[in-house]
Amino acid sequence: MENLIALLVAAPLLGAVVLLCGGRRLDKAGHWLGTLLALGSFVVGVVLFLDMLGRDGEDRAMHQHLFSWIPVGGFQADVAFQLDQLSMTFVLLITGVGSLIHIYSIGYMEHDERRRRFFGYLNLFLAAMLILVIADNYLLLYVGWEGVGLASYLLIGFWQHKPSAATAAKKAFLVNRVGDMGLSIAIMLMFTTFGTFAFGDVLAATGAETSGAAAPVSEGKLTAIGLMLLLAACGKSAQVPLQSWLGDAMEGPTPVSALIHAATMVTAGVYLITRSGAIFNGAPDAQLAVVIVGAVTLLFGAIVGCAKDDIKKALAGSTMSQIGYMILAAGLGPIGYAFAIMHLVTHGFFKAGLFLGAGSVMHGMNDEVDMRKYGGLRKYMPVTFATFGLGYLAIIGFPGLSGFWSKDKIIEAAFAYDDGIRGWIFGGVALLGAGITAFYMTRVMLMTFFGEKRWQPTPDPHKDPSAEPAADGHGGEMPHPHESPKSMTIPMIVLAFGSVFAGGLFSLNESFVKWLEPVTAFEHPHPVISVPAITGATMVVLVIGVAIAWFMYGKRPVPVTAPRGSLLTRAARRDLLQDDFNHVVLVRGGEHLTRSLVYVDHTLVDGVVNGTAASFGGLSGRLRKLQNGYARSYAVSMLGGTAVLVAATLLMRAV
Amino acid sequence: MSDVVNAGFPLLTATAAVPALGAIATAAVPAAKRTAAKWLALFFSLVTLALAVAVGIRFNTGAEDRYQLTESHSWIADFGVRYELGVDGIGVALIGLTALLIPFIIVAGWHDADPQETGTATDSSVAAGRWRPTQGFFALILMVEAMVILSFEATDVFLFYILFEAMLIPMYFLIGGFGDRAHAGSDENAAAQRSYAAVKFLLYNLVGGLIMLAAVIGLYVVAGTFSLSEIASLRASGELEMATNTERLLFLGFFFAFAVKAPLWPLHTWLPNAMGEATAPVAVLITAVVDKVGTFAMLRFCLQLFPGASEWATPVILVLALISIVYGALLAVGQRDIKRLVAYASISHFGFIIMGIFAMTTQGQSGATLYMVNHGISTAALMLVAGFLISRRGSRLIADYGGAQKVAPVLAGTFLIGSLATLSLPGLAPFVSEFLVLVGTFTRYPVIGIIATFGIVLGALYSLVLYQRTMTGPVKLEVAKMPDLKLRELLVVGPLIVLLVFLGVYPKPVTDLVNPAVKDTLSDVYPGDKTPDPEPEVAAK
Amino acid sequence: MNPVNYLYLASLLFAIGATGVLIRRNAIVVFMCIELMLNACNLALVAFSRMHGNLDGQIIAFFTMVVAAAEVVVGLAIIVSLFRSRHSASVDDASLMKL
Amino acid sequence: MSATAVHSLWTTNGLWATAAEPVAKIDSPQIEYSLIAPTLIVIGAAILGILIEAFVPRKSRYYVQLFLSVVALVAAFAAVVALAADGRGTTSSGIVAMGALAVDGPALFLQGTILLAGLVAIFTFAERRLDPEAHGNRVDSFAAQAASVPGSDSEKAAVRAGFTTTEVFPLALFAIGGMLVFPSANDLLTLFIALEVFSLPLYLLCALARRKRLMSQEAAVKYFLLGAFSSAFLLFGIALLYGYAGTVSYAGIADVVDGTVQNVNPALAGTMGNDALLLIGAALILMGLLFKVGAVPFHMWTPDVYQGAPTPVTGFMAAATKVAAFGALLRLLYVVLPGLRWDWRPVMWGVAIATMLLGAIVAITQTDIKRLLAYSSIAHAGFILAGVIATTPDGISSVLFYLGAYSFVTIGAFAVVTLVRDAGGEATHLSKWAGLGRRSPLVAAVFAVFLLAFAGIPLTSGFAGKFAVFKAAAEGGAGALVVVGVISSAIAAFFYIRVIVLMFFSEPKPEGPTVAVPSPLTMTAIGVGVAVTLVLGVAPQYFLDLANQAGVFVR
Repeated sequence: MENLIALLVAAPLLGAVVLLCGGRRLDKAGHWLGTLLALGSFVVGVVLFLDMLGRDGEDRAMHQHLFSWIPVGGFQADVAFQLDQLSMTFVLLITGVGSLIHIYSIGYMEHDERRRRFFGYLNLFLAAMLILVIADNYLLLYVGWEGVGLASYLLIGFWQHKPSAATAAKKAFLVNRVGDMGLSIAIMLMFTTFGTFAFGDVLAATGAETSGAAAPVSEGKLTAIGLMLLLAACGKSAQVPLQSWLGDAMEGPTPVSALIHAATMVTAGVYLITRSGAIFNGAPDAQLAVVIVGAVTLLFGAIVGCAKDDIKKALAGSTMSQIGYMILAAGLGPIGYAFAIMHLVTHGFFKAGLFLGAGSVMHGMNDEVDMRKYGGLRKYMPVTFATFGLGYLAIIGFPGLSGFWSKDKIIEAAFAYDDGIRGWIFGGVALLGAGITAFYMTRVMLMTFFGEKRWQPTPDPHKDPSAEPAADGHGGEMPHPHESPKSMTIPMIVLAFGSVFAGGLFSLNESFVKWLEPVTAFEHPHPVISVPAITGATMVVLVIGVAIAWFMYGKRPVPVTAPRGSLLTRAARRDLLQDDFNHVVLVRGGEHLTRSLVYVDHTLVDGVVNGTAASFGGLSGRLRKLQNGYARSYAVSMLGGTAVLVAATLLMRAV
Repeated sequence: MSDVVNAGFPLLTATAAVPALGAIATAAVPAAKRTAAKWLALFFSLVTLALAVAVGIRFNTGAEDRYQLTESHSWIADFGVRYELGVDGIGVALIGLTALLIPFIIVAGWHDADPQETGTATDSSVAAGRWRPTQGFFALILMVEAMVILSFEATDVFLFYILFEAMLIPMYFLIGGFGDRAHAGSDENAAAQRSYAAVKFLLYNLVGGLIMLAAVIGLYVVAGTFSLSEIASLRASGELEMATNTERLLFLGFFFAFAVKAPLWPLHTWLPNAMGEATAPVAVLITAVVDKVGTFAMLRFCLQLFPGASEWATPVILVLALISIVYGALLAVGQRDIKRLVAYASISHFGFIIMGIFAMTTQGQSGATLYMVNHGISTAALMLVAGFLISRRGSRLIADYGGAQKVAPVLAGTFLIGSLATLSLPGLAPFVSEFLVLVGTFTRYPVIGIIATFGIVLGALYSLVLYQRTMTGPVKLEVAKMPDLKLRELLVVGPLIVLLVFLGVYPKPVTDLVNPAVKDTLSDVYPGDKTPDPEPEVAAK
Repeated sequence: MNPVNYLYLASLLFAIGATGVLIRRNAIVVFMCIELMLNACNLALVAFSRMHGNLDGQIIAFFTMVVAAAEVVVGLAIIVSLFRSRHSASVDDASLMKL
Repeated sequence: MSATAVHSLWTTNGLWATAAEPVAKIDSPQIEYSLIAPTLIVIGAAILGILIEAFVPRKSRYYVQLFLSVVALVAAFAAVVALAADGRGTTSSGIVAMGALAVDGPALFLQGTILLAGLVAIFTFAERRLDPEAHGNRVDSFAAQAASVPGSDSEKAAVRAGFTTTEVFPLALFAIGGMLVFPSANDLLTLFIALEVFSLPLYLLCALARRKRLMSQEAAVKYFLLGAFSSAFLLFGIALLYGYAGTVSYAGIADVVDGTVQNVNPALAGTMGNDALLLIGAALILMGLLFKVGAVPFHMWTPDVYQGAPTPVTGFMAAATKVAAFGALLRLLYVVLPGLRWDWRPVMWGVAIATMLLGAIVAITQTDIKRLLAYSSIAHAGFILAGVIATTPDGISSVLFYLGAYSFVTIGAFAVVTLVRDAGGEATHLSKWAGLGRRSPLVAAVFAVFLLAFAGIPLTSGFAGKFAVFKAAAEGGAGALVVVGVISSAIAAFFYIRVIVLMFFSEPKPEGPTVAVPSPLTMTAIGVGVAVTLVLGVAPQYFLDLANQAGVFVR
């Protein structure tokens, strides 16, 4: 069985290599090959899953050691895989949703002449993401970590001829690199502290520490490692302060947004923190930091989501905030890990579904993304409407749907952070977030599918007509919305099912928690107020949120051009000025720095050398003058020289 | 060990002699037979590669004696100079790198030295065929290869010094004589800049070399011999007593020369000019092959001859290396010229190498050695593709490009992989070495290690900015008709990329080769068998 | 008489000759000054020879005269040819080559 | 005065004691002719050359003279080799000719070097293919008739008549003869005579250029006046030393200086105490030799004379004179004045440093190739001085080696200069050398080799020599000198490189100079230069051994 693990990665990797090196002759069948390999990987995953279920909780984890990677002295890095319940959860999510989105893309990218490459990139992403989640040491995880970064870079910038896309891709990669810095520093710290960075050893060592046993590691070290890991998570999962790239990442094709920037990659941070639970358990301060980051992002994303008119950006904001929930949960320790992962999975379903829905809408609307130019689409694309609606209900946590189960648990856990003020604060934040979520999702729903048509002829000036091949030949016409082809709707339906039932399924006598317990450990949260009260409160804020949204966008007609809006709204439209800050401080500052350095290098560093050369030249020129051609002056110098010679000799004797 | 081991076929000598002969043969080819000269040069470089492989096979990683395949003959007894050769793992790795890259350089520069129709063609002597640039070009490349390989093999300080200096001359003619034709500005302007770059290169390195000469003489006065092995035995038997200050002065003399060659901030300014003005293959020759002699020499000579002084100087050198890393990266961001950008990137990378060497840990030095190899390959890949790009558009300015990805996807793809290697993406070779260097530094000097980690962000910055500006965005008019990579060019880039991936996934062969040598070097600096690597707080289970 | 005085005299003559070389322009005169210096040397030699009571100094003096004669031959030849081609025997005019 | 006192001139220490009672007969001085054969051969050939000038018809003079000089030089060299083989340089070296000459290692080594250099130089003297034929007869680089006024009818007539100044051969032979004596002179008188014997012919040779005669004559005048001036100082120094020691033989003076002299007579006792005599005298003699070496501040004649003299003569002077002068300098410092080491070493330090730096720095801005080489020769004098100062056997041998290596590079370089010509004769202005590498890669490459040797790039003789000298200096405790030397070589490298850049990397000018195809004579000269440069660069061991064996002065 173990030997199958490598196959998980091998299949999509093969696909990537073949598709990217294969050349044009693969254009015909490339997308099918890619999809098949993704599905194959999924099948392998399922097989392993069933095999895993066959064994009982403790020895479910599987290992496969391939070869020794970097052996240098004490530094022993291996290419080895570890498949335990946590990894398995991710494997299924990634390959499952991944396959669906492959299928979806077949239709969505139909008119793109570079579809083969697109699928190659998708397979590359799958491979990298799988390496990330089944690596058995941090360095190999790092490989996957940057691998998904690369895939995301390639896919965001897939339409490279759009400068905006290229810039967004670069931005994403750079911001992620900042996070990766954290990860590599964390690995170095682990190496210096434990002499290794394999999950087993590190976590065992820290585990021993936390249980007060032998081999004590200073809490400070653990905190440092924890914070560095958090930095990494922030980068990958678009958490404040490294969240700025996610919004721009929406430049990529919609399936990419669905798979990478909603369902899987952006959740890698959550995986990292959960995986490193033992370390965080030993470092409460680091945990607090995690919780704060989660809480802040939760609100940040939600607020941004409220203000965006671009449907994908609105969803991106929501993604941010949902991941905020997960991070928050992961920061809570054993009471949160399981719920974080659970929300991660359910979110994977409904957010992917929502994005695919959005994609379907855009597909029908000549790639219009401005929700103010939608309206009343429910008649024209019923399937999209239905699936999108279910996803909507799921995310706002409508009772009985997936989001309800997972998010409420997180809110409870937040209230249980500790039985003091903290519990109230973070519980309150989580609760508030639920309300805002309800508001902005309702807003999206209303603006898109209800109200009167506000369609505009495409293309509108600030968009490159040839931006998406689907728009070819539609230039300047009124959109005529239509339901998308089967290849696109089926995945949406499947995901809709997931977003409806997954949560309930997981919560049946806590099956999911039990499933994860051997890996993450689990304690029952003890909230500061009773659980029913929390549920009730959640329902209340939910209703309030929906109501406000209905009053603003349901009752009143939605203006096609956005009103100026309040200060907060305007700030939120610009990602709460975070980008402006980056631009002013980092970009401008950087440019000035480099420019001045270039100057310094040329004038100072180089100048010094050239200066010496020049000064020698000048000296030479002056000494030359002594050679004035007059024999008698030569004689003078001779006589003088002799005098000096004699004097010196006598002097030598004198002293 | 000196006299006993001359048994068997002098493989090391042969490895250096073959390209030397090749140089002579190539130079002798009559003017009309330009193509023949090219093939001849390629043939000899391939034979050299085969011999290098043979060296790698004959080299026994397990053996306990430090230098293998040794040869030793008396040469200038009066100066105490012997013709002593021998390789350790590091030497083997670098010889391999050199022998590997030269064929690619030759193929990549296939047409770089064809006489131009304009310019000198009118000159009578050209018609008379006395002026044979093509033959000269390839002959010089082979000559450089011979000297570099021999300098990796030399275990006699004087012999090394001679090669270290002598290799400047052919390099000088390569830079000054065969400039990049894609030059902004008039021809004479180009010629002026080119000879400026060549002279700058030569003078910087000559001054470094002369200062080293003083130190070499000083070493002889102190030690009375130039043979590494003898010096080692003298030190072991305690007969060699260097006064602390003497040792430090001598160390500085040596290190200065190597730091110029490497190049280390602030002695770096010759590199951008040289790489900018030279043709892409020659630029690769400079940064991927010749400069490695500098870093190699730090490892082989500075640490072995002056362990105490090396340890004494470490903090300063580490700081300089750190500056090189950040400074080089920042300047790379600020460049307008593709090749200068790559040059500054190389400066940043040399910073990493030097930092790894002087971190004085197993990881650091193994990483540094690995880095030399990987940097050689990755820079070669990036620079050569850049050269192909430049040769198509006839300009080195980044601003003149844009959207090339759409018209020449293969070229763009290879260029991207090159860039990714430069920013040391995991899975590609440079990542392994860079991470090893960082870890090795971090274990001993955490702060420096952390600051150096910023380098990976900056690396990503300049690599991606370069890719974005040249390859993406709307297609520029001049770029629109740009052809994709030809077969010859693909043959150059393809193998390099395969190597990058292979060494990124499975570097074990190289690390196994290098580790023992590094252990020996470290045991020079830290006498006794205690490992210099700091122990982790917690013993892993 | 104290032989040292001869030495002083010789030195004086030598100095005079040297000064002449420096201040006179005419090549011939300059050359004569050099001859004066040589003769100063001769005086010194002879004086010392007398002091030490061996003849080495005097012999050298004779040789010096011969050498001086030879120098005259060569020197005049050169100076004359220079004079004929420039119509001036001034050393300062002969300054084509400088810097 | 008794006749025996005359004797005392030829003997190492005055026979004052025996001079009292009268002697019956003068025993004739005993001369070991075989041991001074080289000198005798050359001088004899020179005298024969004069007779040839007198009696052989003009047509055939050139060939006869050339033949004679070559034969003489070869024979002399053979004699030197024979002596060396006979162990005269090492085991059985000794003082000959009644103490006038020393036959020892340095002497023989330098004589050999001078003879070879002279031979090569004679080849360049005899070159007659470079200048275009004048009125159907080949011409060399010497004036048709030195006596005739430049541009005058008589000159034209002389040219038309196809006159050639074949006197150059005997003159050169005389000079060489003097140079052979100079480094082996073992008393001050011989030193002085030898100096004059090789200087006077050189003055004349300088004046004999065929082209640019005004400059040539100016060079001669300057060289002559300054040379005579310096030799006056030398002579005064000799007088003072004689006054101090009461003898002119090196050994005798050394004894007095060291205070190891036997039978001190009252007069000597009086002067011995007077260090001023000794020091001033020594300083003046040093000055005279440093002038010939071309050391700062006695260097100023060098550029002008090198530029004005006919190029073959310049090469000859630059090589042979330096060798001879350094030989004499070595002997003086190591045999006569070792006792004064602590007095002259600091002074020489200063001179060496000044020479190295000034030579290198001023050369940077030179525009005439011959002046450039002149300044470079000054810088090299500085390097050699560093070896002289070492005052160790290594120092001696390193200097000997350096001189050998340097002289051939120099002659070769100047020989190349004679090849690059335009309408006005040799094109010595640097700007005209632009793009030479394109026009005639071979010549440019050869010149580049010489320049690299001057710059001391490894694998050339220049590097081996420089290394030997610096090594000796460092071991002799003159580390600082080595550093200065290294710095100045760095500066010097700059202008050598500049010339190479000019030749190879700059576009040739349309009206640039042409490269004349020389006769086998010059080819040999250049070929020998290149060969020696490379051999001494790659495998110097044999010659280093030679220099080592030769590195001991007899006293």
